[in-house]
Formats: sequence, structure tokens, C-alpha cells
Amino acid sequence: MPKIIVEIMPKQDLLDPQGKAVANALVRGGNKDISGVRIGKRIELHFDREVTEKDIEEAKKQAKEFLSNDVIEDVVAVTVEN
Amino acid sequence: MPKIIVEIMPKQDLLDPQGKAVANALVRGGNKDISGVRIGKRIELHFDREVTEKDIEEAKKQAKEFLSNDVIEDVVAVTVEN
Amino acid sequence: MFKNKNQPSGVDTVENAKSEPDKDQPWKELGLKQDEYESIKEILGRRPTSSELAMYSVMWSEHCSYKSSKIYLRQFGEKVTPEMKKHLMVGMGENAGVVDIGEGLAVTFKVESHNHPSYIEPFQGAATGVGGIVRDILSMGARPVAVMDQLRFGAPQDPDTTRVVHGVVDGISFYGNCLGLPNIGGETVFDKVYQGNPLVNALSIGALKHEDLQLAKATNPGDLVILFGARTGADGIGGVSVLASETFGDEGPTKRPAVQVGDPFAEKVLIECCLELFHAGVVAGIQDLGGAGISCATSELASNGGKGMKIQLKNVLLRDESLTPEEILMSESQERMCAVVPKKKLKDFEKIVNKWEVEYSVLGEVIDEDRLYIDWGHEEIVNVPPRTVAHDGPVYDRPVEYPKYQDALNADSSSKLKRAETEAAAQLMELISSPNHADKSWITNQYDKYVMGNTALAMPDDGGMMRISEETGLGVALATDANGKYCYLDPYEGARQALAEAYRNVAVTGAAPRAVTNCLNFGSPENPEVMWQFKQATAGLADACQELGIPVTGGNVSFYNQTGETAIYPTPVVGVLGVIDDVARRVPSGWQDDGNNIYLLGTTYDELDGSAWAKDLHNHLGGRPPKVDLQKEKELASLLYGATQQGLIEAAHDVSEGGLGIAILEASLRFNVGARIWLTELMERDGVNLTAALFSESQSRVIVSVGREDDVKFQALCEARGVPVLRIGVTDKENQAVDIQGVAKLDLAAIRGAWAGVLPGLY
Amino acid sequence: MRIGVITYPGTLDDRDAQRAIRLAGGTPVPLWHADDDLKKVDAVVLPGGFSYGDYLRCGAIAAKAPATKEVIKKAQQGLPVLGICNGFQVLVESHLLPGGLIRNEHQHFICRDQKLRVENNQTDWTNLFEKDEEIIIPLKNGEGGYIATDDTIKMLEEENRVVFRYLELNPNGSMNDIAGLTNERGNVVGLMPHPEHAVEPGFGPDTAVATRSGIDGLKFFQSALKALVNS
Ligand SMILES: Nc1ncnc2c1ncn2[C@@H]1O[C@H](COP(=O)(O)OP(=O)(O)O)[C@@H](O)[C@H]1O
Ligand SMILES: [Mg+2]
Repeated sequence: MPKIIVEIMPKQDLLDPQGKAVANALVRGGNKDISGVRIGKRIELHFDREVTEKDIEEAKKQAKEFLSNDVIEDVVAVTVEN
Repeated sequence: MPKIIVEIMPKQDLLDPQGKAVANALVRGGNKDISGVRIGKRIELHFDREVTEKDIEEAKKQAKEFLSNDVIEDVVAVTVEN
Repeated sequence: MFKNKNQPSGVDTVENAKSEPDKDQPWKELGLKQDEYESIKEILGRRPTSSELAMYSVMWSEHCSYKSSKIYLRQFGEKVTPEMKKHLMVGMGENAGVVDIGEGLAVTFKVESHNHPSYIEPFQGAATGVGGIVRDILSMGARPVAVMDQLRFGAPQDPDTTRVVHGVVDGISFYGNCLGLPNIGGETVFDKVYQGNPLVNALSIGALKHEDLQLAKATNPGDLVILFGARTGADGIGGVSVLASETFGDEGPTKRPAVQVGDPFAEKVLIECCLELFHAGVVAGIQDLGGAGISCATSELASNGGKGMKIQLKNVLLRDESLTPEEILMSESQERMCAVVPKKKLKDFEKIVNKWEVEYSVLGEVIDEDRLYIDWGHEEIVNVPPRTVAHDGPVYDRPVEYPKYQDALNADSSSKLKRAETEAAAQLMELISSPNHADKSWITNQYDKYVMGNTALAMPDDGGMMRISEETGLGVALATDANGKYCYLDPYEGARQALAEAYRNVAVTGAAPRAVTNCLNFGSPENPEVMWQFKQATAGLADACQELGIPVTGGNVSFYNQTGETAIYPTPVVGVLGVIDDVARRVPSGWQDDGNNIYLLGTTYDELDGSAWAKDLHNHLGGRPPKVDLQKEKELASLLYGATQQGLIEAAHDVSEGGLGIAILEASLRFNVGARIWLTELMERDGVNLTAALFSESQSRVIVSVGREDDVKFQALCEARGVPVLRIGVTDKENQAVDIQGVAKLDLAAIRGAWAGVLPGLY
Repeated sequence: MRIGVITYPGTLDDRDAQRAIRLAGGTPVPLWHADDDLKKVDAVVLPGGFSYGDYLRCGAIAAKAPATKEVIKKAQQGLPVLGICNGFQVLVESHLLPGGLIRNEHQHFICRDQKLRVENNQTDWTNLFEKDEEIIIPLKNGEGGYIATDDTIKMLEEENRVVFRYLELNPNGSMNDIAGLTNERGNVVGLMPHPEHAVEPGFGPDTAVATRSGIDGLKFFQSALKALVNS
């Protein structure tokens, strides 16, 4: 199915409590080499048809304005799978 | 920073109410062409050094056993950024 | 802003400050005024280092230093009689006041604002607001046992209100629920005056045994200063000084400093860890880290104990190694505490924090010298008298001016509004379905009210009530109130009314009011008309506390709640704490049984100025707010206390916004039990017409339901206490309706439909 | 009878569960997540809360704790285990019960007095209820939406392993209105609503009789005591 994938991560400077909790759990489980974990979102926008340039433009806009919160998150990638 | 990226999505045939809520909001906002939205996770495992083959093996294992719950989720990608 | 290229380490040292006296410093960008900068130089006898500048700027900010409000807040202490202090174990000035409730137990409570951060990032802003106030309570040695939230949003239909409502409610719900603290009440008000300045106040209450009391003091030289909890990161750097101490421009917030991100899980672990530390007796002093972070904790602990400290800042555990010393001093990373620990207790301390997997580091020690030294590696970057940072900040007597609009506003009475008595029923229905009077459960259902199993009353009753002792049932009740409209019309009377209403809301639950907290939300102190409002409101509140005989134990001031030239209504949120010897005697706000008599206590005057009827139905705000008679309020409270002690009252609900009409509907909706009501006697006795009978907001009034068998006793009690009492109806379980004779018979299902659907429909 | 209550970092309702056990006539035994010693208890309650902040997935991190691993082992041998809310999530993450729990359909946390029907009164935690008895106990969760594959749902229904079903209102979008489940043997029960908050008059849900007087939750703990006596 054609889709646009938007990837969003918490801003580098800000605390990511979820990532921290998972990092601790991994370290407790024996993965001593991991220096940190950050957890973001992977949002798939599905289409019933081919994805167009216009869709990508629109998705980028939505990624910035609606799907992410630019005070605390960054959009790290917007990619297409046709 | 070297990292392994694990991407996890809710299983195709299971409910994803959060995705549905976002899809509705996008459609209400005028994106009539989106047929559905699904929301998963993007987990970055950070390393202070180069990522090795062994790290990737271990990450794949953790992705299946801990980072995702295979009853309701699929690991859709494990990639490296060195 | 802070880098100094001349130093090999890039750090500005004390030595450097002496050798380079004329270096340009960013005091202005840090929010300091020229004369404030000059007085820092005078204190130090040299220019400050950049680290010292950072410390002074955050600690001397409006938010931390109370520089514009200090001269007014003093009267809360001055207007207190020894009698009022009887139950006060710790008064104003500490992290939170502590009140003795008997049986060797005490409670501590305080309300605080997080307005500005909650506008910028509603979810995290509100969440960290809850986190911050809970740490204040914890630092007194208490186990936090409940929270409340006081919210003011913009116009209900505005799209930005949707953003703020969702974020704020989610944030409070997320943080409070995750901490395991029941939310037992609060306020939700919509008004376009709060559009660019929503108010998010959070209250927390904690319980402790007398001997568990902790203070934020470093008194023993040689004791260790330990920072523990979350690591220090780049979030919220200077948030307090920059954000809460300035007005947003017309275009909204221009500065976007890194927001603070909360981790309630870390805080929950920190709470349990701290309580274990307290009980093990290993800490000699403790301070939470909130606004101004390490700058505040170190200087306050030292200053409070009359001692000094020597700190190695490199020992601070960081989340981000690139932070500069100035940033470390200013960071407002959440979920951190600072403890003073005797050296010989270090092992015990370590054992407990390790059990809870809480990280810690020893920053330095307490010294017998009036000096706070902070080193960065081998370099000295701070060398100051701690008091000058923590307590001797600037104090302003800001210009005060009677507002130009005030006389015209007070002259513009609601008496010109048409009173269409034939439409009274329709107006009542319109009011109950307006966002300010509609069901708030869309919000309150997002809050856990059950956790801990001690909640005796919570939403939608008038006050929240917690059992403190499981053995005896000893408990406390809490209510908060503020009517911004009344305060706008008359800040002095409005503040008294806020206290009176909170006091009454505690009294109706069956508890005896005992202590007060407040959060004073105002516009810019640099506006003399706002300062006048502030002066009036604080005087009103202090006088009223004296009259009621209950002391202010602590509080918080939030200024700069204004967009451009437009300030919010003055909104002094007042919280009253009451004590009840057995929570089993608590009284809910709605009737349950059939055929009980409904009484109105108090007198109804024609007071519709500033009312919901005027504002929500006619979009009119002017005239004079309802009169407050605190003697009557006291008599009413004491009557209610006596009656509940004897178990005479089935239900009690205070009459406030929306008047008697709304109060009756609410008491009927509570348990879905209807009523038959007659108002003619009331209208005759008090000389008011139907509109006033239904919608007047006269104070010192409560409706109660009383079982028939207790009727004689109850009436006699009212008479003995001189409280006006009038039977206005009877509860009616059969007829699912509120039947107001001569007005209308309103179906309960219809009322509920109109009332319950409003917030879900909007959000 | 000694019933253990596990405290994980972030657990909230552990003291409430202990109180409920006491009020039911049992002896509560606090257990610590990092200990694999279950102190010879006769049954275990995994209480509500936000273990490890509910980060990653609710219950996922707690499922790896030493105490949980011990519980999994003993549960397979028949130890009565009750998972409440977060505890239910831990049971699901531990694969003692099938399916998963996801964010509520309406995307909000919800706290309400919830009506349930007891569908199965043959478990160690429900034997004092009547079949089809309707009860009211508080519900409070943000991620209580029960999901499973169609095959799993079919199996659960056929084997009568749905123990509780939501009545009147499905508060979180759970499939088939499922509020709680049991394992094949009937010793492990998990549910989203909180019986430990309906055990003491004055502090439970509102009822038609009086404010906050509901105590329907008490029978859960009394059922376990009865099951232990009979075994
Ligand atoms: N934001 C909130 N948080 C918690 N409880 C709230 C909130 N807003 C309103 N409530 C509760 O809902 C109930 C009804 O509120 P309201 O109608 O404003 O009461 P009142 O008129 O007595 O001030 C009260 O119990 C109040 O404590
Ligand atoms: Mg009230």
C-alpha cells in the first residue's frame, strides 16, 4: 500500500523519560554498551493510490504543524513507500 | 552519534485507535485522500562507539523480545546509522 | 551569552572578575535592571562572575524574589493574632505551611501557579506544575496525599482554547495520576480575558507526624550537600526568570526557552525514596529544586541555616556534558532534590537511594562562614554571601494608581438589564448549559480520585476531603475559590469573597476551617492600575483572614498575566483547609432520600452585578460585587459544624455563582433525586423578585436537606445561632424532576442532558 | 492466609490492595520487585499503578522483574494470581494471559464507577459471586483497551475465559467489552477495573443507598481465601 512515513523524535536537549526508562531496563538486562535510548514516533499515512509530490508537501506541512509539537519534538524524516 | 534504529508498528489487523483519531483529524482538516493512519514507535539505541554486527544481532533480539510485544506489534525495521 | 574567550576553560572566574572589572555583561538579557546590576556590584565589591550573574538574575526575578509583592504579603504575617497561630506549626516563608490537626498529626498544603509555561506547552507546563508543588510538600517531610487544580481558560469556542484545554487537562491527569495522588477538586472557568493568559494553578496537600517535620536549612558545618534524583539537563534554563516575569507580547510568546519535561515516574520514586530517608533520620535539611534550580537550593539552604557552603559544580550529574556552569546553575530540570546529610549518615543515605535506583552526587559541604563558594574544577566561579542571593533581593514599592475605568465600571450596574420573569426557567436552563456551569466531569473523569483509598469527598462535591488517620477517621477538607469578575469590580471585596466562598465550601462538608493558602494571579506589576488591584486584594484577603480567625500559611504570586496592555481579571485563588474529627460524618452536596426538607440558610439580597446571570446571559459586567459579611459567614459555618456533628444534615451545597437556581439543580443532579421548590415565601421575606431569588449571588447562603425526624432540632439550632432559615422545598425521588412552583417543572433527564453534554461537545 | 502484593517502582495501589486483603480477612505480605523471594505466600496480587512509568508499553518493563519471573513460574503451577489494571498489563506482557492492552479508544485517561457483569464465577478470584452478577467497582486507566486476534477472541469466548464484561458503557474500546480474563486453569485473573477501591464503606463508588458505599470488590479477595481453604 502506498504510504508516507513521518518520523518524529523528542528534541535532543529535552528529557526523554521513556527513553531513559528503557535504557535502564536494557542495561539491567545486560546490554552494557548502550549509552542512551530515545523513543519517538513512526506515523504511517496510508493512501489508496500512488503518492504524489503534492501529498508529500502536504505531509511535510502536517508533520510540522500537527503531527509533531515543535516546542518539544523534531520531525527527523518524511519518506515515501509507493 | 552511532545508533541502531528499531521501528515498530501495531499489527496490521489490530485496532489502532490513536491512528484512527489522527486520521479523522487529518480528514477533518481537509486531507481527504488519506485512507488511514497508523502510529508506531521509532526507538533509537545510542552508542559511544561504532556499532558492530554483534550489536545489531542483540538489537534484533531485544526488538522482538522486549521493545515490541509480538502479540500486538511487528518490528518493521532495524537499521544502523554509524 | 556566557562564553568568555579569554579564559582557557571558557569559564569566568572570581579572579577574572577582579582583573577584568569592566567586562560587558548580559544583565539586561537576563532580566535584571540597571540598578539591580549595580547593587550586585556593590554587594560583591566587584562585578559578578557570569555564574554569579546567572544566580542573582534568576533569584532576583519577580517569580523567585517576590520583589513587587513582598511589601504587601507582609500583612499576612502582621495581621495574625496569637489565637490564629495556635495550630500553625510552620508559617509563611517555608516551602509550605504546616498545620497541626491533632492526634500528633499535621498537614501541609500550598497552591502554586504554572501559568506561563502552560500557555507555551500546555501538556508539559501543567504536568510540571503538579510535579513542582508536590515536591514543595514533600520537602516539608510530608507524604503528599492529594492534589487539586485551579484552571482559567479563554473563550470556550476559540480554537486555541481547545489546544490549551486538551494539553493542560492531559498534563495534570498524566502527572497526578502517575504519581498516585488523588485529585479531589479544583476550578474550571472560561472567559475570554484569559485567552492569551490561561491560569494553571496546582495545589497539593501532604500529611505528616509532628516529629517528621523537615526544614530547608543547612545548620551544621561539615554536613554534606547532596543533589539527588534526575540528572541536570538543558531544560527550562532561566524559565522562571524569563518566562514568568514578563508580559507576553500581543503576538504571543516570543521567547521560547527550552521547556521543562516532566517524568512523573521519576518523581514517584523520588517521593518514596525521600520518605524512607526521612524516616531513617538521615537528612538534616532538604530543599526541592524548582524555579532557579541549584542556584536556589544552595543559596536558600545556606541562608536559612545562617551558614555557608562550599560546592564543586563539576560534581553535578549531567544529562548533557556540554552544559556550561551558568546553565547548570540555572537549569530547571525536574524531579531533583537537595539534601543536607551528616557525614556519618552517608552510608545509610546511599543504601536507601540505591534501593530506589535514584542517582545522587555529593556537591560539597556546609561551612561555618557566611559565604557560598562554588568551584568549577580548580577555578572559583562563585563567592557570595548566600543571603544576598536568596533573601535580600530587591524590594519594590511600585507605583499604585486607582484605575481610570473603575468609577465608570462600578456605576454601570446590572439594574438596567431587563428582568423577564416569564423567561426565568429558560434562563436557568441556559445557565446550566453554559460552559462555566455545565458538568465538569469531562475534565474530572480524567483524574484518579480513588488512589490511596482515603478520599472521602471529591468532585463534584463542594470540597475535597481526605482521611488522614485510618485508625480514628481524622481528616481534612479543602476547597479553593476565586471570582475574577468580582475582583475586577472590586479587588478588596472580591478577595474577601474568595476567602468567604472557600471557607463556606469547607464548612458545608462538615469540617471546621483552620488555615489558608493562596495563589495571586495578576497582570503586570509595572502597570500602576494592576498594582492597585494587587494592593486592594491583598489587604482584603489579610483583613478577611483576621476577621475569620484563620491564618495564611503560604502561597504564591503570579504576575505578568497579561497580553499587551490587557491584563486578566485579578484572580486571587484562595484555598481553605478544614479539619474533621471523623470523615464518616462528611456531608455530600446532593440530596439522596425522598421527602426530606430543603432549607435555605442566609438572606437573599438583590445582588446581580457581576453575576453569572449578568455576564453569561447578558454579557454584562459592571456595578458592585455582592457584599461579604464575614460575621455571618462565621455563624453559618459554626451552625453547619454543629448540625453535622449531631448528624442532622443529609446534604449541604453552597449557593455561589449562578445563585440559588443553579445550586438547586446541582444538588438534584448529584444523586439524580428531584425536588419540589417554592420561592414565594423567600421573595416575600427578603423583598426580592423572582430573578433575584433565582440568580442573585448573595453570600453566606447554603442549601441543606434535613430528614423530617430532625426538623425540630435543626430549626431550633438555627434559631439559637441566629442564622436565617427558611424551608423552600422538599426532596422528591419519585418525580424525576425539579419542580419550581410558579416557574416550571424541569425534567431531571432534560437538565442532565443540557448540563452533561457541553464540555464533551466542545472538546 | 498470606497474600503477597508486589511493589514495582511506580506502583500506586499496593497499599490499597494490602488494605483490601486485610479487610477480607487475609494477611497482606509486601513483596519487592527486585526480590525473587515470594516469601511463601499463598497467593499474589499484582496491583495497579504505573510500573516504570508505563513507558514503552504498560507492564513491559515490570514483566522482566525478578519477582515477576517467580510469579510466572508459580502461576503455571497453580498459585492464585490477581492482576489489577497495571497488574493485568503485566500478566499480558508476561504471556500468562493472551492479547494486549492499548490506549483507550477516546485517547483519554478515564476514572469512573464502572458496572461489570461477572461472566465466570469458577475462578480462584470470583467463586463467591453469582454467575451473571452485576457489580460496580471503580475503573481508572489510560491504556485499558483490550485487543487480540480474532482467533484469540474466539478461543477466549468458547472456553469461557472472559471473566468480566463492561456493562452500559465500554469505557476504553475493549473488544467484546472484555474487562477481565482468566487462564485455562482459573488461578490467574486479570482485569482493568479496581476491586481494591471498593472494599470499605465510605471510600468506594457511589451506590443507590449512600455516598461512596460500594464494596463489591471485597468478594475478590474473599474468593481467593476460600479457594485457598478448599485447596
Ligand atoms: N479543574 C478541576 N479539577 C478538579 N476538580 C474540578 C475542576 N473543575 C471543577 N472541579 C470540581 O467539579 C465540581 C464542580 O465545580 P464547580 O461547578 O466549579 O463548583 P463550585 O461552583 O462549587 O465552585 C467541584 O467539586 C470542583 O471541585
Ligand atoms: Mg461550591
